[in-house]
This record gives sequence, C-alpha cells and structure tokens, in this order.
Amino acid sequence: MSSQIALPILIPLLSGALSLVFWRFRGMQRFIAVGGTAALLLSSIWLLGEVNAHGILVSQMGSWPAPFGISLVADLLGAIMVLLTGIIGFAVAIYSLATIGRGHEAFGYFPLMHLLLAGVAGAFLTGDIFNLYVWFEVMLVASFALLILGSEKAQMEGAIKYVTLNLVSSVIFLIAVGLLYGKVGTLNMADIASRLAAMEGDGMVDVLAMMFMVAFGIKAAAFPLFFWLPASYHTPPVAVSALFAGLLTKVGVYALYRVFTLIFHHSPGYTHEILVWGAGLTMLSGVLGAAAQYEFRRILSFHIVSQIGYMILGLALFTPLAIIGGVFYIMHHIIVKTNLFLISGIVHRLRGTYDLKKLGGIYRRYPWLAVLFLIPALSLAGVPPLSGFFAKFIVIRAAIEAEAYGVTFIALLVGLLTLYSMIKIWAEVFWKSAPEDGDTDPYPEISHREVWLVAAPVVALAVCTLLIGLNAEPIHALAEASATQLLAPERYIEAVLGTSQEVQP
Amino acid sequence: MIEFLKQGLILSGAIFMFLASLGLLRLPDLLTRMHATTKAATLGATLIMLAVALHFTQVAFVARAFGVIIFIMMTAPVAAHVIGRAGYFVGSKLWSGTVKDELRPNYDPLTHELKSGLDTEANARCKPKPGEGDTH
Amino acid sequence: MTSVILLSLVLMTLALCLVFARLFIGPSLPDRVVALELFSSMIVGIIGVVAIATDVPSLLDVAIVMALMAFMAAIGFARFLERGGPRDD
Amino acid sequence: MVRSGTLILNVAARFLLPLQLLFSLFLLLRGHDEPGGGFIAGLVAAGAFALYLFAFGLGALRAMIKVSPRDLVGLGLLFALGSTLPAWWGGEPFFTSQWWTVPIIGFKASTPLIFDIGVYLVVLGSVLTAITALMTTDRDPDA
Amino acid sequence: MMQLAVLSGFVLAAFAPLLYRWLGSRTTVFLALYPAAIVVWLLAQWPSVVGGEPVLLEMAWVPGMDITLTFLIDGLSLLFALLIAGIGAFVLLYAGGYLHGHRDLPRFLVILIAFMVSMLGLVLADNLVTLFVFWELTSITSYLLIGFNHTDLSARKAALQGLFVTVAGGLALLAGLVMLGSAGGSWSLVELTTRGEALREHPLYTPMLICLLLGAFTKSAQFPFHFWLPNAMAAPTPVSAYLHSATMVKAGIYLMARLQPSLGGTEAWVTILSLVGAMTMFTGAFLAVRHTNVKKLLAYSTVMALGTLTMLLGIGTQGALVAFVVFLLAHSLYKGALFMVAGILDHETGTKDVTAMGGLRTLMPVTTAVALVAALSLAGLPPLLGFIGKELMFESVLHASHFTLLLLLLAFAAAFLTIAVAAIVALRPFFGEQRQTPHVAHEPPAAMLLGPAVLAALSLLLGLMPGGLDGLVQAIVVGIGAPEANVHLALWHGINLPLLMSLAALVLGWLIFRRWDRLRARLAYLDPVIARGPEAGYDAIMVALVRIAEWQTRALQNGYLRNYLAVTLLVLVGLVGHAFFFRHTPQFDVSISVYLHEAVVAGLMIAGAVTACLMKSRLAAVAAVGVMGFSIALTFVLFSAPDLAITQLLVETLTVILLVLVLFRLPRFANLSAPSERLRDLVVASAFGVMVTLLMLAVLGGERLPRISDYMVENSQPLGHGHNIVNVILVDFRALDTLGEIFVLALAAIGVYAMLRFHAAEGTGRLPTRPRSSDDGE
Amino acid sequence: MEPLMAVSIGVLFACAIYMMLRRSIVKLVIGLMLLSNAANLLIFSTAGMERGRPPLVPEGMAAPAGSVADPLPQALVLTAIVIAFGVLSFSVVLLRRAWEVVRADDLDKMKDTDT
Amino acid sequence: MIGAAWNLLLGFAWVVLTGDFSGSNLLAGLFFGYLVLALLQPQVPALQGYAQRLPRLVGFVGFFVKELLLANLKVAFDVVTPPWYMRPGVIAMPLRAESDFQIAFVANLISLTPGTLSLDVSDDRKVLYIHAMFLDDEEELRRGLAELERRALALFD
Ligand code: NA
Ligand code: NA
Repeated sequence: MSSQIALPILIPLLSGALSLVFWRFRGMQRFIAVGGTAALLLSSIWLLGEVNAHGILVSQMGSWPAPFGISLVADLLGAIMVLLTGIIGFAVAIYSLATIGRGHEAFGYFPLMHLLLAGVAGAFLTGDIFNLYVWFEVMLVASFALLILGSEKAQMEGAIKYVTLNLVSSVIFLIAVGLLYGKVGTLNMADIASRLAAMEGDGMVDVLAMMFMVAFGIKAAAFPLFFWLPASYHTPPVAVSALFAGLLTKVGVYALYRVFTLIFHHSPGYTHEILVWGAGLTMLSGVLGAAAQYEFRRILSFHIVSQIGYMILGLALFTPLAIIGGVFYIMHHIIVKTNLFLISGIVHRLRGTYDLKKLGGIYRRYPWLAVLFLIPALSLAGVPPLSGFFAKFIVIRAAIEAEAYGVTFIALLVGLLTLYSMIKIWAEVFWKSAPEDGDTDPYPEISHREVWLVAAPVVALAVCTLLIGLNAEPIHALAEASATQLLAPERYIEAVLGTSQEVQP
Repeated sequence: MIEFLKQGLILSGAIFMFLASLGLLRLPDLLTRMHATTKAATLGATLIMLAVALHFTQVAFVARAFGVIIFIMMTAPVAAHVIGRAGYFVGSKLWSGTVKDELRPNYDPLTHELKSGLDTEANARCKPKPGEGDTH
Repeated sequence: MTSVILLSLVLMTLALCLVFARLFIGPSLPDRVVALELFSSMIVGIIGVVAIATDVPSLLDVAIVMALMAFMAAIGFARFLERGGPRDD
Repeated sequence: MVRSGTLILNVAARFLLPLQLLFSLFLLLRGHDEPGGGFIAGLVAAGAFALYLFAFGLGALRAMIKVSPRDLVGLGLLFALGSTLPAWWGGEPFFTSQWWTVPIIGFKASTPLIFDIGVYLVVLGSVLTAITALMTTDRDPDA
Repeated sequence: MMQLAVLSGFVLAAFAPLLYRWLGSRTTVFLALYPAAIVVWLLAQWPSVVGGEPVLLEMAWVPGMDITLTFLIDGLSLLFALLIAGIGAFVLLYAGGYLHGHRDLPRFLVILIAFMVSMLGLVLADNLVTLFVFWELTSITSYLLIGFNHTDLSARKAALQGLFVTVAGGLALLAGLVMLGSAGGSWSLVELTTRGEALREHPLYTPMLICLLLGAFTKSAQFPFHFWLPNAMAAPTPVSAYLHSATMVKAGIYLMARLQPSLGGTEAWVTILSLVGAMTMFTGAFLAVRHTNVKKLLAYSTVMALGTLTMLLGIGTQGALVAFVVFLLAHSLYKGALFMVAGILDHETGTKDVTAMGGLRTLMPVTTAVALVAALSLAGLPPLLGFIGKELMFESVLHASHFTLLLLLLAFAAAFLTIAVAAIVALRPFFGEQRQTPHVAHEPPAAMLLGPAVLAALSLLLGLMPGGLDGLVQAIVVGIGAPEANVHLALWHGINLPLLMSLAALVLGWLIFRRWDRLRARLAYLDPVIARGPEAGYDAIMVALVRIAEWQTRALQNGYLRNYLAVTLLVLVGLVGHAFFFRHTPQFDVSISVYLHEAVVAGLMIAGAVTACLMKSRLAAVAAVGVMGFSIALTFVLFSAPDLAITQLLVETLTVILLVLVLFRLPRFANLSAPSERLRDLVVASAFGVMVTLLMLAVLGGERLPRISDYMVENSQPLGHGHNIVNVILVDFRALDTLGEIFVLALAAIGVYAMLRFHAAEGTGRLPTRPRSSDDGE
Repeated sequence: MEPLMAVSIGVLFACAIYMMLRRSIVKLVIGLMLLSNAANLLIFSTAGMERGRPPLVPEGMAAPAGSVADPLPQALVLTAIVIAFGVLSFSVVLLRRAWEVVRADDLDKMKDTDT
Repeated sequence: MIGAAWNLLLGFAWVVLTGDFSGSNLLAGLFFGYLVLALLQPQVPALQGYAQRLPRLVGFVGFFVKELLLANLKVAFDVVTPPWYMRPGVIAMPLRAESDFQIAFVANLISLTPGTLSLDVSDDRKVLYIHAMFLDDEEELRRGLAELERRALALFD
C-alpha cells in the first residue's frame, strides 16, 4: 500500500489550509504549527523506512496508470529529502514559536510555513515534470510571501530580485517542459527518460538538458546564477532565513540530481562536464563572497552558494562515489546550515544586531551558545569528525579518483576559506569583547521559556550533526543505497511504468 | 434561404464592426469616437449572434446567442458611460466643431459635484467655448 | 470555410488593426481605453463567426464571458482616471 | 471625496451581479462537460464582486458577503483537499474519483465536482482578498 | 575497546567544568590520572613492541568508507604516545598551578584534554582517514588554546594564523592521503608500509608526496611555514610547553616518519626533506638569537629542532634514523622542561624578557637547577641525552648521500647558535646581578616544578644510561624503514669529527652569548629583510584574499537587478546556443499554412507586446498588454481551446484591474537608461527571443513521439465521466497539479494581504508587537 | 501556423526580456506579464495547433470522432495561466510596496541589500 | 415583479409536470403560464397590468431596433465620408424617470441609440447629460429622446 506517499505533501497542505481557516486564532495556529510539522516529520520517517525496506515506492494519483496520471515516486533520495524537510520544518516551527513576532503570526506566517514545506515535499516526491513545476511554484510563492512579511525596506529590495530571478527560472523551466512535451509527448519523468533513451543521438536532448540545467541552476543558486540569494536571504525574520537556507536551494539541487541522473545521463562527457565547471566556480565564488562580508547572515548566505557547489560537484563527477558524496553532503548541509541561521537568530535576539563589528562577548556570557555555534560551524567547514568532514571527504575522494584535480584543488581551497569565514564569525561574535564595554547588557533578558524554545531545535540539530559525524555508517549506507538507485535509472523507470498494468482502474 | 440570411447577417455584422473601428480611428474626439464604438460594435455583434442563432438551431445555443446579445447590450452602455464620464471629467478635449456643452457649467471639478442646473436655466443654455475642457 | 466567412474574418481582424492603431496613437488614456473596449467587443463578433465557421457551439461560452466580463477592464481604467490618475498617462 | 460609483454604474452592478454569479455557478456545475469549471467560474464570480465593489465600495461589499474572502480561501482549500480523501478511505490512491448519484433528482455528485467547488472558492476568495486589500489601503492616503 | 577508553577522554574533557565545580583546584590532579593511566597502559605494551611485535587493536568505525578506529602500537607510536600522555600529565598539573584561580581554567582544561586525546588518536591511528580526523582536531583544539586570551586581538590573530597555516596544510594532506589510499589500495598504515615499492613507482607519487609533505611541513613549522609557531606563543605557557615542544608540532614529524617506509628513500624525498629540514634548522636557530622574549627564543629553537628532525628523515640512513629517534626524545624532554621553566619565570617575575631578569638563582634555586640541566641538554653537552642526539646527528650528516657539505655547514651553524640560545635561556635570568622584576620572584608551587624537574631528570638519566632505550629505538628504526638495525646507544663514542665539531660549536656559541646584546643590535639591521619573509607572504595572502573577495562581490553581486538578469540570460543563451549548434543538427521543416486573419491576430499579439515596450505612458502600456492578452485569447479561440480562451481573457481583465489599482499610486515612467544600455539590452533580449524561436522550430521540425494525451481523449468520458477533456484533466487526470495551483493562488493572496495590511496595521499601532523579538533585517 | 507562432513567441520573449532589463519597476512588472504569456503560448503551440476541433466529447459519445486538439497542453497552460496570475498579482503589489518604501521607481536605487 | 415570478413558477411547474426538461419545453411552459396569468389578471390585483407588458415590450423592441439600425447608418455614413457632417455637443435632458433603475434603463437605452451617449446623471437625479452627435435640430432630438423615455417607462407601468 504505497498510497501514503502523498502524506508528506497532504499533511502540510492540510495544516496550511487549517491555519488559514484559523486565521484569527493565534493559539490554534501555533498548535497546528507544532502538530502539523510533527506529523510531517513522522510521516517522513515512516516513508524513509518503507522505501529503505521495500525499494522505490510509486503511487498513481487518481489511480490513473502511469504515464497518464501524475505519479508520486519515493526513491531513497526523495525520501531522504522529505525526511530532512520534516526535520527542518519541525525545528523551525518550534523555533518560530519564540522568535516570530505577533505581527508576523497575525499575517499568515504559519500557513505560509506549512505551504512552503508542502511545496518542498511535493517537489521531492513527484514523478512528473510539470507537477514539479507546480510544486516549485507553491514553494516559490510561499517563499515570496514569507520574504516580504514585515515589509521592511531591505525585504522589499531583496524580494524584488528574489522574485524576478526566480520567476525567470520558472519560465525557463516552463519553456523546457513545453519543448520537451512537444518532442516526446509525455510528462512523466520515467516515461520521458525511457522515450529519450530511445531517441538517443538526437541532439535536442542536450539542448533541453542545458535549459533544465540553467533553470534548476538558478533555483540551486549555482554560479553565475545565484544573485538572488545573497540579495535576499538575510532580510526576512531569521526563522524564515533558516527555513530558506535549509531547504529552498536544495530543491534546485535535488531537481538537478533527479533530472541529470534519470533523464539526461546519456552524454555526461558534455552535460556533466559543464556541471563540473559550474560546481567549481560556484564553490569558489560563494566562498569569496562570504569573505567580503561582515554580517552574520550575509556570510552564511554566501556560504550556501559555495556549499551548493560541493553538492553539484557530486552529481557532476557522476561516479558512484561522487553521488554518495553529493547525497551525504545534502543531508549534512541542510541540517547544519539551518542550525547556523537559527543560532544567528539567537545572537540577534541577545545583542540586537547581525553586524560582526557590533557583536562580541558571547563566549564569555553564553558559553553554551558558543559550543552550539562551533558544532555546525566547524561541520560546515568540514572539520572532522563532524558531518561535514565525511561529506567533503567523499566528494574530494571521488574528485581525485575521477582525476579532476583542478576542481579538487578548488574544493580544498574552499574548505579552507569556509573555515576562515566561520572562524571570523567565531572570533568577532564570540571571542572578541563586546564593542561597547563588555558586560553591560542593554537588551531585555531572554525569558526561560524563550530559551527553551530557541535552544531545543538548535541542540537537536547539533546532535544530528554530531551523530552523522560520529556514527557516519548508517548515513553513508543510506547515501550509498541512494546513489546506487540514482545510477540505475532503469530501476526507477521500471518502478514507475512497470506497475502501471496493475493499477488500471 | 436561411444560409443566405446567415451570410448576410455575418457580412453586415462584420461591416458594422469595421465601420466602428474606422470611426474610432477617424472621429475627432473622445466622445464622438465612443459613439462609433458603443453602437456599431454592439450592432455588429448582435447581427453576428443572430447568424449564430440561425446556424445552431438547438435551443441551448440559440439561447446563448441571445444571451450574448443581451449581455453586450447591458454592459456596453455602462462601459461607455463610465469611460465617457471619466474622460470628460478629467478634461478630454472636445472637438472644435462641438456646438454646445450644457454640462461644463454645472460641474465642479474639485468636489465632483454635478448639479442639474435646472435652478439656473441660464447657465444651462450658455454657449460652449470650442476647444475648452482642459481647464482641470 | 465559405468565402463570406473568410471575408468577414479578415474584415474584422483588419478592424482590430484599426482599433489597435487608435490605441497606439492615443492620445489620451480614455481614447486608449475606448479602443480596448471596442477591441473586446469585436472579439465577441469574431468568436461568433469562428463558431459558425468551425461548427463549434462551445465557443459561444467564450463569447458570453467576453460580453459579460470584458467591460470590467474599462471600469478599472475609469476608476483610475476618476481617482486623479493623470489622463495623459 | 470621490464617490464610489455613479447611479448608472450602481444600477448596472446591482443587475449584473446576480446575473454574473448565476452564470458563474452555471459554468462551475457543467464545467465537466462544456467549457468552464472551477477556475473560470471563480474568476467570473470574482469579477462580479469586483464590479459591485467599484460601484458601491468596500463597506457595501463586506456587508453583502459577510464572510471574509480569506475564509473562502481556507474553506476552498479544505474542500479541495477533502475531495481527495474518500478514495483513501476506500483504500485507493488519493484523488481517485468517486461518483455517487443523488437518488431523487438523479444528479451525479462526485469528488471531482467537490474538488472543482474547492477550486471555485479558492479562486474567488484569493482574487477578492487581493482586491479588497488593495482597495482598503487605497482609502487612507499614504497608508 | 581500548580505543574507546582512550577516546573517552573527550567525554572527560566535556565534564571538566563540572568536575571543577566539585573539586576546585584539585581537579587537575584528578584529571592527570587519565594520562597517567594511559602511560601505564602504554608501558604494558612495551615488551611486545620492543620485541618486534607491533600491537594492532582492530575496531570498525565507518566500514562503508573503509574507515576504522584501529590502533597501531609499534615503536614509533609507542614513543609518541608515551611522550604525549606523560608530558600531558605533567602539563595538566603544571596548568593547575599556572592558571590557579583563573576564571577560564575549566574551559582551558576542556580544550587541553581534548587536544591530548586528539594527539593520542593521531599517533595511534592505523587508518589514514582516522589519522586525518585527529590531525584536524589537533589543529582546532590548538587554535582554541592559542587564542585562550581571546579578548586580546594579537592572540586571536596568532591563533588564526596557526590555524590557517596548519589547516591549509591539512587540506593538502587530505588530498595526499586520498591519493595514497587510492594508489596503495588500502587505508591502513600497516598495509601501506608493505606496499612501498608500488607506491614509489605510482604515477601519482610526486603529487601525492608533495601534498603529504605540505601537510607535514605546515604542521611541523618547516620553512617557509615556520612563522606561525613563534606567534603561537601568545598561548598560555602550559600550552606552549605541551603543543609547541612535545606534541602537536611533532605530528608532522610523526607523519613523515610513518611514511618513510612507504614513500621514503626516493630522490624527491631525500632532496626535499633534507633541504627543507636543513633550511628550517638554520632559520630557526638564527632567528632565535634575535629575540629577548624567553618563549620566542625557545619557540625558534623548537623550529630549529623540527628542522633537524626533518633533515634526518630526509637523509634516511640507518644512522640518521637512530639520530632522529634520539634527537626527538631528547628534544621533547628538554624543551618541555624549558618551556615550563619559562612559564615559571613569566609567572613569578611577571616578565618574559630575559634581559629584564637576572640573578634569580638565589630566589629560585630549584628552578635554576632544572633550567640548567635542561639547557645543557638543549646545548647538546654531555652527559645529557641531548648530547647523544646531537653527536648522532652530526655523524649522520657527515654520511649524508646528498648535499653533504651544505647540510654540514648548516648543522654546525645551527649547533652553535643553539648553544648560545641555551646559554641565554639558562644563564641570563638566573646568574649575574639581580634585577628588579614586576613581581618579586620565588619558587613556584610544587605542581609547577614537578613536570620540568622530572623531564630534566629524565634527560640526565637517559643521557647517562642510554642503553635502556636501545630496544625501543631499534623497534622504531626498523619500523620506519631501516632494513635491519642493531642499535647500541652510548654517551661516549671516542674523539671523532662530531665531537670536534661540538667543541667548536661550544666555543662559538659561548662567544655569541657573551656578545649577545651587541649582536642583537647588529641583527636589527636585518629586520627589514626578515620582515619580508614568509610571514609577510602570509599577510599579503590574507589581504589579497579580502581584496579579491571584495572585488568579486563588487563585480558579481553588484546590486543591479538588470545585470543579474542579463548575466543569467546570457548564460542560458550561451549554454543552449552551444548545445544547439554543436551538439545538434537542426532540421527546420518550415511548411506553413496560415489564414490571413490568423496572421493578423498573431501580428496584433506582437504589436501589443512591442507597443507595451515603446509606450511612454504606463497605462497605455497596460492597455497594449491588454490587446496582446485579448489577441492571445483569440488565438486560443481560433485553435480549439475554448477553456483557455475564457481563462485568458478573464485573467487579462482582472490583471488590468489589478494593475490599474496599483499603478494609480506609482510614478510615471521615467527614461532612465542611456542609449548604449538600451542597445545592449536589446541584444540580450533578441538573443533570447531568437533562441526560443529556433528551439521551437527545431522541436516542430524534428522527430516527435505519440502523446500520452491520446489516452485522456479516449478515456475522458468512459472513465472520467466528463465531456470536457480539459476539465477532466484538470480535476481528475492531473488533479494534483490543480491542487498545487490553487495553493499558489491562495499563497499569493495571503502574500498580497500581508504586504498591504501588515504595514498598515503597524502604522496605526493596532498591532501588538513585542519589542525586538521580531527580527529586523538590518 | 506553428512556425509563425514560433517567430511571434520569440518576439514576445524579446519584448519581455527587454522590459525586464529596464530600470523602472513598473516596466519590470510589465515584462513579467509578457514573459508568462509568451511561455504559455509556447507550451500551447509547440504541442501543435488544430483548427476548430476543441477537445470536447460530443454529447452521447464515448470519444470524439476524429482527432481533436491536444487537451493536455491546454490543461497545462490553464494551470500556468492561473499560477502566473497569482504570481503576477503578488509582484504587482510588491512593486507598489517597494515604491512606497523606497520612494523610487528606479531599480538602481534598490541595491542596499547587496554589497 | 410578482407577475413575473408567478410566470416563472408556472413555467417550471409545467416542465416538472410534463417531465421534459428541455429548453423548448420550458419556453412552452412560460408561454402557457403567461396565458394563464393573462386570464387571471382581472381577478388578482397584484397582477394588475402584467399581461399588457408583453405586447408593449415587443413593440418597444421593434422601435428600438429600427432606431438602432437607422442611426447607425447615419453615423456610418459620416464616418466613411471624408467631411464631417456632425454637429456634436452636450445637452442636458430633464428626466421623467424617478427610480434608480428607470433612470439607468433610460440612460443606457439612450447610449445604445446611435448619435446619443449618456454621460452622467446630475446629483439630484433630475437631469441626464447627453452627448449627441447631430445637434442640427436640437428640438427634434429632444423630442426623440423624450419619446424614447416615454416608451421605456411605459414598460414599468
Ligand atoms: Na475548467
Ligand atoms: Na463624414
């Protein structure tokens, strides 16, 4: 019974609709926020368990046989991504209870959050290319609205760039889908893959691959298409930043993985070679961007870009090991980056600013926060034995074994510069004494309840980071199994199209 | 016979529509142009819908054709009124050949008050000044 | 498609071009709005002719919606003008 | 002050509103067989209310529809989501359509119809939410 | 399971603050039991190891990646582990005294113990990746230790410098290790030792070697990466004593020794190691005498020792390896002791400047004795272990196969400079006339004296009875590559060339010590030259980094949306264009059947769009867009899409209403761009348009497959119970799309509502806002 | 007709992009409108265009007699139109709020959030 | 109003009773309903004058279509011939109609009649301002407009 694949989409949709109905009831909205995301988390755990046990799961929406209806497909990568969505959603929901202002709550923060999660989960689970577009739009419009909630000047300026460039990406995607349908007459990704395989030698496949690459490259914030991200990610409330940082670009990365393993894998010498260069430049430009920043969230934002490069590199090298590395990297990164943003929010809550030059003295006053920062920060920089190390290690090993030395060098250099950035934050925010005379604290004391609400998700995510590092074997095994699936697209195709006879209504 | 009538209706409808567009292009000021559009287009559409009613003989389609006629007759004058009024009040220039304007003296552009002018009949009869109307 | 119908269609689309010319020339906003309004009315006629030509009565629904709703655009523009929007804009 | 509408517009709106709403319901209910359906019907209904809004202003519109357009959106979403569930209850994949014939009048009810009604409400509610929000802030200068 | 016992030190570290709350100042004693226990355990392995039987404790960690927690205890790792745990225990005790009452002592202990465990893990690990894991952990923990005085800018800078250099090297090391593991087909050090032949002939040998050595050199402060080590003296002295004498800096040495059997002995190996080592040796010694700060003096002399060790590994003969082991041990003992003495001086007198001290022997006689013994070993005088080490070093340099003369000269120079350093450190503060120091000096507490005293005593003891080390040294030397060895250490080898060289060095060194003050003044002339050394390079790199970063940000993330757009689109057009023309042979099947009225409608569509671009007035542009929209609706009518036509024109109408409602508030169009900009934009836009047209034509003209929609057409009525196929698709076949789509609409409505009303509500103060809890996006 | 549409759509896209590259936010929004319209047309016409055969099943029949226009792209375009409408209304209001906050129609004045 | 409602009700009743739900049958039902009401009218005060409206309506439509066609031709002639024969202007027409609906109805009819275009009603609803294209004979025009208004209002009696 694989119909429950839809649950991770329907649960947040339902939560979103319900919170919309309870628009005026703040308590109810908060209750749904926690309950809904918890349900999402549970369903995603269940889903991953099922997929792990039984292989790729497929559900034909409306009982229409593939490829005619819309198929929901949960392979390991999809299920892993959904689980991460659940984790991040739940963590951010808890965190939001303490940090989101009443104004934001009164104007739809929670419904928007649920629907963002729904869009993300939908994108991870759909097996239909146009349906993917739809979920992208759900996610996108939810993120638009979250981005502008509060109507600050910076939010508006950032949002214009964010909206415009993401819409351009959507349109490119749409054009590509239109052309693809015109060419192969189907929308089901498995069907597209099998039909294109039959058309091998038709160069249009590569042309379409380029369109998808750019469309998803924009969503993933790859070089040189990332402009929208640093322009906007530091402007909304921090819980929103954290949600975006963890999930949004990863949807782009996921889409690249999906499309370039399932559909466009026939001429890796061309398509994936371009991806290699894109990945290298993404890493480098992102990390250099961060080096020029002196604002907590801006640094983190640029680092999203550079880390995206590693993930794309895993795909681009297109060896089993590289894909393992890429998948591992995604898992690690989502947790770590979200956590860093959440921590930046706590610092902001304590000191009222994100500006490194105005911050300081946290290490002395709040050593627990310093430790909580160090775990994800060092993990991001790939310091062993945290999660980021293994992620980076596998990717680099794959790069060396694929004899891609240039990009290996970049990857190593970027690791160093990432550490530099994290250390910069550490030194400025935590070690340095606060600029205006040490321990006088003009900010209102943080209440106990608030501390628990903001610290719980941060601690939980830090524990995840530690666990992924110290107990890397299961995660690695998962990534390995997922990579095996990704590199055997025929299994995906078989799972989707092979079952079509039985579900004939 | 019906076929011939139908074609006649279609062609005349098309011609009226063409005339309407010609009028829109040629006529000298906003209000006169609006005459062309409101009537000729409505008439054109009506004629064509009559042809449609002749063509599709089922009641449902005939009813729909008449529905179109009725709806267009209901909406076209409203649109014309709204645009004409707005255009006039924001000061569209009247054609120099305009012979009279009984509205202008009764309208207060600041308060948007529009008097009937019946109390000061003299005002209502005053001669229009050609080309005026841009005094906002 | 009979020649009468084809002729009508060409005539009406040419009429659309004339309307568009007015929209392009202006000179004032109300002129353009009138042009847009006429444009939509003409489309109702064209739809009728196409419905006859293709023998597709379902197109009448398009015509009904057009007849019933298209004038809303004009109302919107008028509202803009009345609220003090510049007329030459 | 600018008046919200003129006499002619007001009368037209008062007449057109029921007509347009009726037409929108018509489009909704037979959309499965002829051009129409939830979107189109919802847009027509939204247009109808927009006309009423232009003619009589926000207060009159609010007095007439009573529920907040936002609630229409939520309700519509719940309708649409709800229509996917009966199939699940019966052990079939989500969205599998279910058809019931209402005994006396012979009307064929179905989950796709419920779904379409949800679509209708969402479209109507969304457009109205946007337009009323725009009109509200239009009121107070420089809000 | 011993692995977990060792690694449980991390847990112990985490609990140190808690322990401190319970035990107070006795915490360090308690904590020192942990390394002491490890020493005991290590000593228990001694017989087996010395008997030529390395101990291999296997344990899995991440089997999927071939990463194990296996411990390899052979001679080399036993020696290192003993030094780490043994000196570690003393350092813990010492730290308890040195930082007594310091508010950050608990945190200090956390990091120190974590460092110690990492270091143990590093030398005990058999797996390359695990080794690297601990390697990096030592970098991070030492960063935290160097920056212990974190409110001090210079401490932070020094810490960053140390970290940056060692981590940069560490990353090279990682690459090297990966190459090593891949080339050798194994991640186990034990197994790799047996595959030296294959490795040395592997095509990746040279890059692999360079990467590995970069890691080792940076960690062990080899020239030109030596500069971070003296700067790291910003750390509290226990840290210096521990990290920068006995342990961390020797990690690189350890690694090179480890790799000697697998990679050593080649031309490249010998050349690089001996030259870099010799250069480091001389540089360290030379730079040492320029300083008056006792910690800097010792730090540079450590650089010198590290260079010596590297050089010896490079020479690689059996004698050189024996010398390596002895020198290593001797250095750890005396340098540990001397650093702790330096700390005592600093702690008790309040200054680190040797020229500010004098005649302390009366105030702190025990310290004086300890310092003297350790310094004698540093100077390489009999009967201390340092003497044996130095003699063996001279001996092996004399027998070096490459660069013999150069190495000899540099070794000799280093030797006499080191003697001078030893004299400065041990004589200057304690002898001569007594000087006023910030604090009135007296003997330190026993906890602080215990360590240096024991280490100094060991230097003496082992110097007198070096035979006790024979077994261990032999085990190590065999383990690191000497084919077979028969080691007999002795204090006295008779009068030979090395002894004569030592004597000459002693004389020269003494002379320098006597004329040190004048010499320093002379050497000051060299300051500008030295200032342009490698450290300047580091600074330049850091400055350049920020400059490049800022330049890149200005160039890429410049804030102009239109630039972002143009770049994005050009990338698209470039990639697609390339694929289109080079990967694909376009076939355009341009058969066209068009009625005039259809063409006119298409023309109107274009005309509407172009007009929208040309219009000077916003509302006119909106009207033109309306024309385009209506034309599109007409196209849908003409081409059999009634549902689309209705939707299009309804949407078009509502859009116009919306735009009009909004534009009312907005300013008019202003002509903002220059003609050149417009031309550029036109080029970008046309390129995009042409691309789309070509793609469409290619798809229309190319091979096309049957549609899935045929199924929908067939089954819409029978299975979907609907006659309007489009509607059946929307609410049944693809209802999930529709569901997503209405959520998009709902979201847009919420967004619009929130955007318009949030602000309004705030403005009127109707909104309950908590101060500061909602974030402002500064 | 399709090749003619290909050219027209190309021109539409060019217009859209040109408008989006202007500095005025209003033009940006108009560009977005053109962009989504062009994309919809592309989907519609790339699938092939059929005169006078809408995808409707005649009353009393199980399937249309003969070929009909491909209904699937029509459904896709319908979805895309509505999505574009939602997105566009959001963007329109965003641009108004941006104008209210920044008090300029010039996108070049909106670069504080970058560096 | 009541009459119309009854008529509708009777029409539907007819449809239900005959069991034929087609549009033509509804038309038939409405027609028979009208006949019944026309018979009942003398007895029921609420239906006063209901039956007379239909012939009036038919007459009015005929009148209106004639006007529409003729005047359209007049405008068309002026549009296609190069010189302008028209003499446009805005005139104020005093209204007899009183209710909102009546006023709007008259105004829209006037708008649909070629050559005249209702601009607005004065705030006191006494005067309708009309833009006319052919003011050659203003009195004749005013008479025509009054006739139109009279015929239109007669539909409401
Ligand atoms: Na529909
Ligand atoms: Na004339």
